[in-house]
Amino acid sequence: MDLLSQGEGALFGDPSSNRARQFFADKPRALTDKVMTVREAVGRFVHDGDYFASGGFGCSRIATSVLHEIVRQGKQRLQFAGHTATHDFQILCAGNGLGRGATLAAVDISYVVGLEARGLSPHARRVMESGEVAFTEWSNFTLALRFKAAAMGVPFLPARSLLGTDTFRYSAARAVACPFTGERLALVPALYPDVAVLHVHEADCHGNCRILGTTVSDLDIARAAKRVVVTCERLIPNDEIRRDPSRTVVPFFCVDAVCEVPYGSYPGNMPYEYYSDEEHLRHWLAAEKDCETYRAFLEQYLYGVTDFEEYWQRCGGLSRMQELRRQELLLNRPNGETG
Amino acid sequence: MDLLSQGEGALFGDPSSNRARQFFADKPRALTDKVMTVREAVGRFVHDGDYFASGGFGCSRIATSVLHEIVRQGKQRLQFAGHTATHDFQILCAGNGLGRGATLAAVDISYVVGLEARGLSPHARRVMESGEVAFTEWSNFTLALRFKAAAMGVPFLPARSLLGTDTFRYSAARAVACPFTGERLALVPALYPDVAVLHVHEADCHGNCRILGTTVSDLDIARAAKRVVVTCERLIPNDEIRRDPSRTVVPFFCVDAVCEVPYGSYPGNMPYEYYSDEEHLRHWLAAEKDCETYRAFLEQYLYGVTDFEEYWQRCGGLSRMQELRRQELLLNRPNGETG
Amino acid sequence: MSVGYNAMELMVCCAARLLEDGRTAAVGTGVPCAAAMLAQRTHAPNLVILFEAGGIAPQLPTMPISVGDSRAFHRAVMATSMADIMETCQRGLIDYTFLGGAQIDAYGNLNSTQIGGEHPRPKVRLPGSGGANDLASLCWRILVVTNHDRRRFVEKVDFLTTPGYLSGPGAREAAGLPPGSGPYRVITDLAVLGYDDGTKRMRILSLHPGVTLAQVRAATGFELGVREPLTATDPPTSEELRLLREEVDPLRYVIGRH
Amino acid sequence: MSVGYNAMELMVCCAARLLEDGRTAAVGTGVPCAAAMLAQRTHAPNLVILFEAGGIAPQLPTMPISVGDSRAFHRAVMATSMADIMETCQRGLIDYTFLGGAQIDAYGNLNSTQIGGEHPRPKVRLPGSGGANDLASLCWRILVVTNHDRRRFVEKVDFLTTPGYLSGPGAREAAGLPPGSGPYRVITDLAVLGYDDGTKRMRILSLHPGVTLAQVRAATGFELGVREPLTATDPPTSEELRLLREEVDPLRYVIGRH
Repeated sequence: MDLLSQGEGALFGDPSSNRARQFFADKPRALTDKVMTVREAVGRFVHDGDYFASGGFGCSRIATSVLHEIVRQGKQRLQFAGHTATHDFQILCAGNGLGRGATLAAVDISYVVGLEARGLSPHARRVMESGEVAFTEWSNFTLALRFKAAAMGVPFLPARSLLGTDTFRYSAARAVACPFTGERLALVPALYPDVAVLHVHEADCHGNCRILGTTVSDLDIARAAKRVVVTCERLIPNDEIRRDPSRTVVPFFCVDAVCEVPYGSYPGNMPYEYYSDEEHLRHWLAAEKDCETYRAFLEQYLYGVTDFEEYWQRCGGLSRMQELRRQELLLNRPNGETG
Repeated sequence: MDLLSQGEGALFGDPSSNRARQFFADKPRALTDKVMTVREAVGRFVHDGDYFASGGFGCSRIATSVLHEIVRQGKQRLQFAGHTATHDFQILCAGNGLGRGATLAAVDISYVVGLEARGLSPHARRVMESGEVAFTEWSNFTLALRFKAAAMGVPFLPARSLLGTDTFRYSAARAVACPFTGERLALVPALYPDVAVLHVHEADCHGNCRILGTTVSDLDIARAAKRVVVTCERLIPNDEIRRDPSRTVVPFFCVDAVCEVPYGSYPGNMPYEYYSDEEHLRHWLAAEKDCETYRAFLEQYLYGVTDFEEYWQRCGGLSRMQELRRQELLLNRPNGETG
Repeated sequence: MSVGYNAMELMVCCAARLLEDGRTAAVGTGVPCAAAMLAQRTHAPNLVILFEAGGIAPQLPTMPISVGDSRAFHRAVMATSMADIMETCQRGLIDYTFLGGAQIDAYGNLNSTQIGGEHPRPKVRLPGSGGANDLASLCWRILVVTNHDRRRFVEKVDFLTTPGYLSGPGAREAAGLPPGSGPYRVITDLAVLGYDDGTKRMRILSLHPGVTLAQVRAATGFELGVREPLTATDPPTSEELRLLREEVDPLRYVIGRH
Repeated sequence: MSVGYNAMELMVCCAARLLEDGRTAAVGTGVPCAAAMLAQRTHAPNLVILFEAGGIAPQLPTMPISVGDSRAFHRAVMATSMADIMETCQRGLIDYTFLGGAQIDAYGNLNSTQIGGEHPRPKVRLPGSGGANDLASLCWRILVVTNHDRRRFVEKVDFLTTPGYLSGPGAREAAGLPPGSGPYRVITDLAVLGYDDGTKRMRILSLHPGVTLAQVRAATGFELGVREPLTATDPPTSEELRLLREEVDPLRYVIGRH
């Protein structure tokens, strides 16, 4: 199994499963009560310089409240996994290039600055073109596999993508021949984030979580990360978790903090709960075009509010949330629910 | 990533992901109706000489009806993954050493001949000590990883077990140093069974499956195998599957046949449905002690019945199934439900 | 464009026709999604759609905005993980994928990472691979739907984000990509293009109604062959247009962009 | 054995006492399960039990017959896959595991594969590793509960199924097994044994009431050291016995086997 070639990208984080084991050896495992506020969770578990990962899919089932709080608390020099990142990345980029230091120092890129069908983020582009953020290239699957390797407790996993491209060349992957078949493979190193955040539908006070709909990479991220902050739409009793253990997708011993945050994925979509607020997202995107406008926008919606509830109150409050719920559940049809 | 050492065990099956891809390229993917009888499914999808894998955990959520049918149809020279195999292995061994040829030709062993707390199977020992069955050693996790490698479409996965033992020496694993960290790892080759069988709680006619309780290795086995026969306690409408897609654990395109087999894991346990029939299992074990007694036992319960329903009718019929259901749901307590 | 339909409608119809019944397609939002939905309503009722965020065989009530939003698994048969979808591609079960990019070269290689500059200091930073590199590596047939101009159809992509045939015949296999997979068709506002079996270079299969060969070559930054006999693209049928406008995209999210 | 308890009851109590509160234990059926349940009812209410088939933190209504049966995830917080449990061990989150075997040597290596003969032609075929090799490789501390006799405690195991300290100091690490993991305690019907930090060989920590050092050595097929001062095992307390008999194993599945 000779090393055939290797990417020249920087490897952020430590893929050693031995060193990760030393951390996990001391991670608390008891069924204790971990409920706290988002402010406390970010204060205790997100440290300057951490490697940070975020669940969901860019603008679906994202932990917006934690992302805002990270920027609001002025966390600095984070490394970040830009795995299908869209609005989550937009939020983090608000901590760079606007006179408050640099929230982001390095990014493992699979997808950033883009907002899928919504366009490109002008401010994220400014940040990524500034030279102040280091980055290495990956793809969605290989970044997902890096989390999976860490979740499995091994230092790498093999994949059949990346090969032959500049994405490989500027990654930190390596190519080998399979010792069993001779097939050429890309090996991707494990990614153990220092801290990760997920937004889920339901969790008990210990951190046992339920997610409805697609799980993207959340199950692997929860297991890969050294510390995990979970926000949930609803706290539920441990008894309800135990009533149907097949529905639990993240076990409590992965989780360090549980925060109950209704509408926690707003303005992103939360499956079965509320659709994305396309109007607010357009407003956000438009505000980014000019730095002064963006500073004022952030002052109004992020720095000038004390918590996440105040944010969504400023975005239309309960009646807006009800409208987004109607859109999600297609209750407005046939008039077109995303107009 | 030098090859540091390698097991001397035979590698059954082909770990090449390229050749597996060629098979999967032509596997049908449409949402067609795949409902058929167990007899038809075994006749069409299990061939002499196939590599065969079986879901569940030995005596829990096993596809007993298919295992019986394989022996009843006299399938020959199967290769088998003895992954936490107990009663399932007992059934397959009934096809060896009793004058009907050899159902089993080779076994990847993690756990065979044992029946956990129930003892050892005398007939399985006779078969495995006869020299007529080839075998290679593995462990539960590494055999699970071999399925997972195939499910992922890669020719191997790394693990941190097996190393340093005779289990490694008589396996077909290989040891390498991680190219990222230098950590020594065992690599285990992908295992793509030719055919696999699973017993699940609910499936629609296309093969979308729901399982309650622990999933053991079933999700990986379903994806790894080239052909999959599913038996289910209950057929449900496709509409019910679509009502809650988060509950589907095996997608239809993995599945070739769907058979509705109530009590299909009997005499094994089916979570939330019925407990194992310890009395019948003791009877089975006792019958194995002597080959003549065992032939008569198999004549009565396996060869002399036309289908699985006739088998459980001979084991006590509906009233016995009701009793096992009461045991499973703890309705007999506090008098002790497994007496 | 002729009266009766616009370029986007023609592109969606061309893409839909290429999808065989009973096959699987990993699609994104927009044109690919519209094409798959149209195919299901015409010749391919058993076409199975998958979205990389985890939706399998959804019954789409409307166009998803994101491949990760809840529309992308509406009444799906399964809502799973991204790794499960990608691994299904890696096992060889997914036939088609649709990709795009800021640049494409004669071998179907795509760039969606950066324009100008040297990595890591781009002139313009684009999103990066996302799932494109994976889908192009792991699915059997890659389709590209894009507008046709010289900025896009270039001799050499500034950054090879996503593999086409790489440097030509045998290059995918030599790199370790699965044998038998690769670029299949490119559908533009001017033509339908394929690849020469021998050289693996892009070539024109059919010209859209009213488009000349010279026009396509002028819009292409590399030498472009032709499969003889060069045919004309069939215009959308009235039934295709009706389904597209009434059922697939009544709010004109996709077909309104032209 | 003294009046008031049998050897199995003493072994279960010894095993239970070794399990620290707030830790995780991957257990099997029988003694390990009884020990973990007793620990939860005495000093370790926050001990978390896992079963390799996928049950996490169940509230056991009775002893499971199989680690895969539905009792093993009764009112669990999660019912997952075997790979998920094993990967949790591999990540380093599981503190204890309980194993057994037909043979054990001075380094805690276990044989559960075959007795006599040469692989692949055994005199007696045993089940094989099952999950034992994995749990012994991946959990931090291995506990063994077994009867004590010369057939079991051997100079060299016929087949090294499951790793103890292999050939001695540094051997696990050299083989690639996770540093810091390894054999911890052996609880028999005669004594509680541990391992010498320097030599990694088994040694006696305490003798059960009424058992002599000579008796233990006579029942052991290898040279067996002693940790000084050699103590006597504390007999079960009346509260331990009450919990064990009334709550943990009222049907005497485990404690009836002695």
